[in-house]
Amino acid sequence: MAEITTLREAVAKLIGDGDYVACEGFTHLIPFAAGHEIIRQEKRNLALVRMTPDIIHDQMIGMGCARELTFSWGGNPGVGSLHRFRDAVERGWPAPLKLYERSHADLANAYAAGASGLPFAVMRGYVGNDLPKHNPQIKTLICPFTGETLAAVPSVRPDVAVIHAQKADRKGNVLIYGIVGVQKEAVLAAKRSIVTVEEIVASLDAPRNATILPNWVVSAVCCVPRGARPSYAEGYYGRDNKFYSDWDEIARERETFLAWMTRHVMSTTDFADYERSLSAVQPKQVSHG
Amino acid sequence: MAEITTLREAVAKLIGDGDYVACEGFTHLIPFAAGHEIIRQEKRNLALVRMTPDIIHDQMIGMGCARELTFSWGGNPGVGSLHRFRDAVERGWPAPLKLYERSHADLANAYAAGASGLPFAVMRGYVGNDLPKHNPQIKTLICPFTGETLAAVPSVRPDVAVIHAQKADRKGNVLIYGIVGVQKEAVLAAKRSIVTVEEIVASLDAPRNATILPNWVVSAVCCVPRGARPSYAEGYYGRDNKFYSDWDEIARERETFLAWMTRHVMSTTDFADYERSLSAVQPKQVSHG
Amino acid sequence: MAEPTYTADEMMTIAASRLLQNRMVCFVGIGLPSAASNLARLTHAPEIVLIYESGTIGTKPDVLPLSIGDGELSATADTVVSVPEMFRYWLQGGRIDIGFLGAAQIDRFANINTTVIGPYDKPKVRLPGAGGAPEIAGSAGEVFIVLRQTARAFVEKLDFITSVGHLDGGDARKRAGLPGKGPSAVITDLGILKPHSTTRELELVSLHPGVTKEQAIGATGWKLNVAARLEATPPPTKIELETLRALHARTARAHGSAAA
Amino acid sequence: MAEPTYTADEMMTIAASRLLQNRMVCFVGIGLPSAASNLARLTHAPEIVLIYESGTIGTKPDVLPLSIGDGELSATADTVVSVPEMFRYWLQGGRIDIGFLGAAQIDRFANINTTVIGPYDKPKVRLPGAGGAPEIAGSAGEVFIVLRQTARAFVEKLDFITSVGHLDGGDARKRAGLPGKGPSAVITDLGILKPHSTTRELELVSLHPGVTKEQAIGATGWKLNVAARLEATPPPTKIELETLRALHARTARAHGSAAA
Repeated sequence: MAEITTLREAVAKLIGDGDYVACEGFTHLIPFAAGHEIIRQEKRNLALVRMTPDIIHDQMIGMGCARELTFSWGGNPGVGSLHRFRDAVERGWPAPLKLYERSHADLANAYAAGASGLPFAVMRGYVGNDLPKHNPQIKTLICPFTGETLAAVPSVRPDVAVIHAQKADRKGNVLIYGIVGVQKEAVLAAKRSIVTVEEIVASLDAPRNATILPNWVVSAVCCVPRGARPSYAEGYYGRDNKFYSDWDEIARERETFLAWMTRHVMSTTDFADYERSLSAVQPKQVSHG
Repeated sequence: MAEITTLREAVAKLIGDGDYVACEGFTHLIPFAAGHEIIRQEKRNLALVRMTPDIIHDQMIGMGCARELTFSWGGNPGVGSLHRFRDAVERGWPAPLKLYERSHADLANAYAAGASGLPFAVMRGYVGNDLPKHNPQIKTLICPFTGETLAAVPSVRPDVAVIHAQKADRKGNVLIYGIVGVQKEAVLAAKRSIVTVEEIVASLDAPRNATILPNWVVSAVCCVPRGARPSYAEGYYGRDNKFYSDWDEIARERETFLAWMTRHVMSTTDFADYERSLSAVQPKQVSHG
Repeated sequence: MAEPTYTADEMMTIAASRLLQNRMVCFVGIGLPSAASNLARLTHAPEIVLIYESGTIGTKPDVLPLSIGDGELSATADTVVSVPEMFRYWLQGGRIDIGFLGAAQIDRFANINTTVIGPYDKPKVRLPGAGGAPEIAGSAGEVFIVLRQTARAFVEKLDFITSVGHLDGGDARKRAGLPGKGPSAVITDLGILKPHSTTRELELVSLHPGVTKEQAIGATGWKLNVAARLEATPPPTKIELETLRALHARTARAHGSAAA
Repeated sequence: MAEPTYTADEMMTIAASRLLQNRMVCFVGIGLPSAASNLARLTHAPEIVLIYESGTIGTKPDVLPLSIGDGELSATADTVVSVPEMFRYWLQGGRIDIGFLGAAQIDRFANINTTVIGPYDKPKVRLPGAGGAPEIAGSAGEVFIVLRQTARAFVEKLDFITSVGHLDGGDARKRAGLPGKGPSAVITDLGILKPHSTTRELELVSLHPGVTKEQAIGATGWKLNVAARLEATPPPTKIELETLRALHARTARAHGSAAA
């Protein structure tokens, strides 16, 4: 049953060192505030999984939270590389990062299989592809009806799923709309879950077949307005594209990265404090203040 | 690309004798008008599939349209048996009916696998159950990761899917809401599809993540107001429970069944005419006129 | 004692409803399980989560549905999902505490038949079939079963196993790899049966008021074991009875016919 | 001739857009494919159905998305589905006519690398990885690929096959059991390449205005075959160019920075 609590308490209580952690969001609703709190609390040795690791994963990897990453596309969308991710993969800084690389179709199926309580998913994919040579998790099986060879991939069943959503009601029922990605599957596949939301309301007033996570499948609901920034929350604020392009310069060198993280994340107490810290540097950057 | 046409033309053009036909609806939005048109056009030798065959399947079976039925629950909900179904199974009247019996979880997975272009679905089920002894389609496979034995069931991929929905726009895009059942999966799993709708509107005005069938996955859209009766259409009319309980008496004997079908279905030209015929008999039955 | 009078069916429904606890997540079969579940929700378990296989989650119907997909279920639900999602993410996903089933026939290990009486290929009676029950029986955390107790329904040997109980007893479920614990209570119009702690054979643990041990044994097609400490089911309270009757009356009015 | 001047990138995008026909169902990659697809929609193919892997179906963005899941895609879509549904029901389900991909590297059989330059375990350059491309390349009815033509991108041998084209040529795709027909056109800033009818090796079939055969050959890391009948790509029309530039200008204004 969802507890409505602070993000600090939720991360302290629900995420342990060494956990298998899915922070999901497909461009939309990326849980930045929760990622920062993981960094702030110096979680270590995490096995991270995300279809599209971007800046928040660059930050967690660069700050030494991760030992491995399961993913299907890692980059700064529309901008270029993730420098901290590449530094970890190419030069082992600040620590080696073991990769389990898969495709979007694979991970989407694998989350759905996890949510379905199955140990694996079946899909048509990976034919002629080099990924199975480097990821022993990708296997094949034979259809017992047609004899066709199909790909068999292990479910994703994380210890903790972390997502951001538009709103929750006072009982902790969560509503997500717009690009919903794999967030529902991630929460249902995980043992525990943290959902940050833009606001907590008296009633969700959701349309009939809306994407709802009932309070009894969520561990903690935390009200963190703008908690997806620089990503966006449909109905609340747009994507801060400038932040994404600025990040390229900040993260390119280890020193500038560490200085930025120390100043804005490690030296701040929560996401609101982080936002104040950021806006003090960039008073004109109205969009991300 | 969906053609907006009459139900008579759609059934004539899209359903052939011997076809594998899914008419779906889970209590809600059952395509009665389309089922009547299949009977009226004397389609023969159909392989029918439906999770919950009820009165409309009782009618198709009793009128000799079907050679086989794949199903998971066959009855008159809240009332009792389907007498025409039982007569076909128990006494081969009007023709023997070959049964492929499965469970709801199986058929739901099998439609989803069909929609996903897969030859089979994997599920946890049927352990200790007698159905696999009588349905050779139900097999097992071994998880290549855990060694667990799971059930493997063939996809449902019909020639034609037939459903009823609330509305379509003038381009043939379809909106379904409320209890959506397996209708989306049935349409996506099928080679061709017929969708009857309550009304055709200028704009669907659907909420963001609504269940929509774009016009390019539907073959024919037919405007048939009240076309789900005696089932119901959320937002339009309620379930005609009296018709369901009356049906028990009508269908109990072959003679009363045939007389009723001849008078109200075979002697009428379309669903509106059927409704007029019905209301002439039961002037007081406001709910199903 | 000025106890209100009540029918055996009312006692059965009320006894079943008492086993449901607040905040449990309950996957509800149509008919008797639906009445008992909603009675629990309207009395001692206001936050029970009721789920029907039609895809309605957290539904709070004001009247009982006649069918598993009535509009009343959809209109009062927290959300409505597709049927494939219901069986994949919610049932097989291990999200259900209690599966609540009816049955046509049951055996001593609480295996259920809802498929055929007689041989499958030449049935004496063709029943509706499996529906969602096989996987509810397999995957729900535990299972309650509610049906009227007669020697025709409580049989020595089932003609067909549609939904597994404790298979042939003992740790058979565990050995078969079934995720849920299986049936933990069978509630009838005569009393309550529960599986023995090691053999998993059903034994009579409670008798409803006015029912004798001999009646229950006589209404069972196998030699029914009786628990060493046989309890007496408390009679319906005034609130339970009034709530149930009001529910049935509302249902009858809404459906324009006799109540279920 | 008073032809308007234009860049090689503009010619590439316009040439790519012309291959898309009205009412096609197109699964669109971000970047160059997205610009070409939306240009087609805004010019000759108003009813083209654009699908992005974020779950947006039938989207009609007024400005180009920077990322695959921008709000602009969601707000203008016919419907938005989950990412698992997108890959299961819509792509693997065989509903896509055209998969439209970009690439970092390509070989003579239109196999694509977007994973690493150098050895996988010790990469010289770590690229973003597969994303949705492998299964788009496998399952879409056919595939268009758009990328700038250089000897570093058009290589003799890929360091990594991320998404299959025609494998090692001939009927290799069919033998491998891949459902889609694979790449049918590669559109570059120099011209258009198509697979040979039997060998499936890419050959140059069209040159953009002002580009020589030798330039195209020089920008290819393998010995590029040239079709017997080499065509000349018609230059951009005024409408194409104005529409593309207006689209980029709107995009730049909306994103508050330089256009993609």
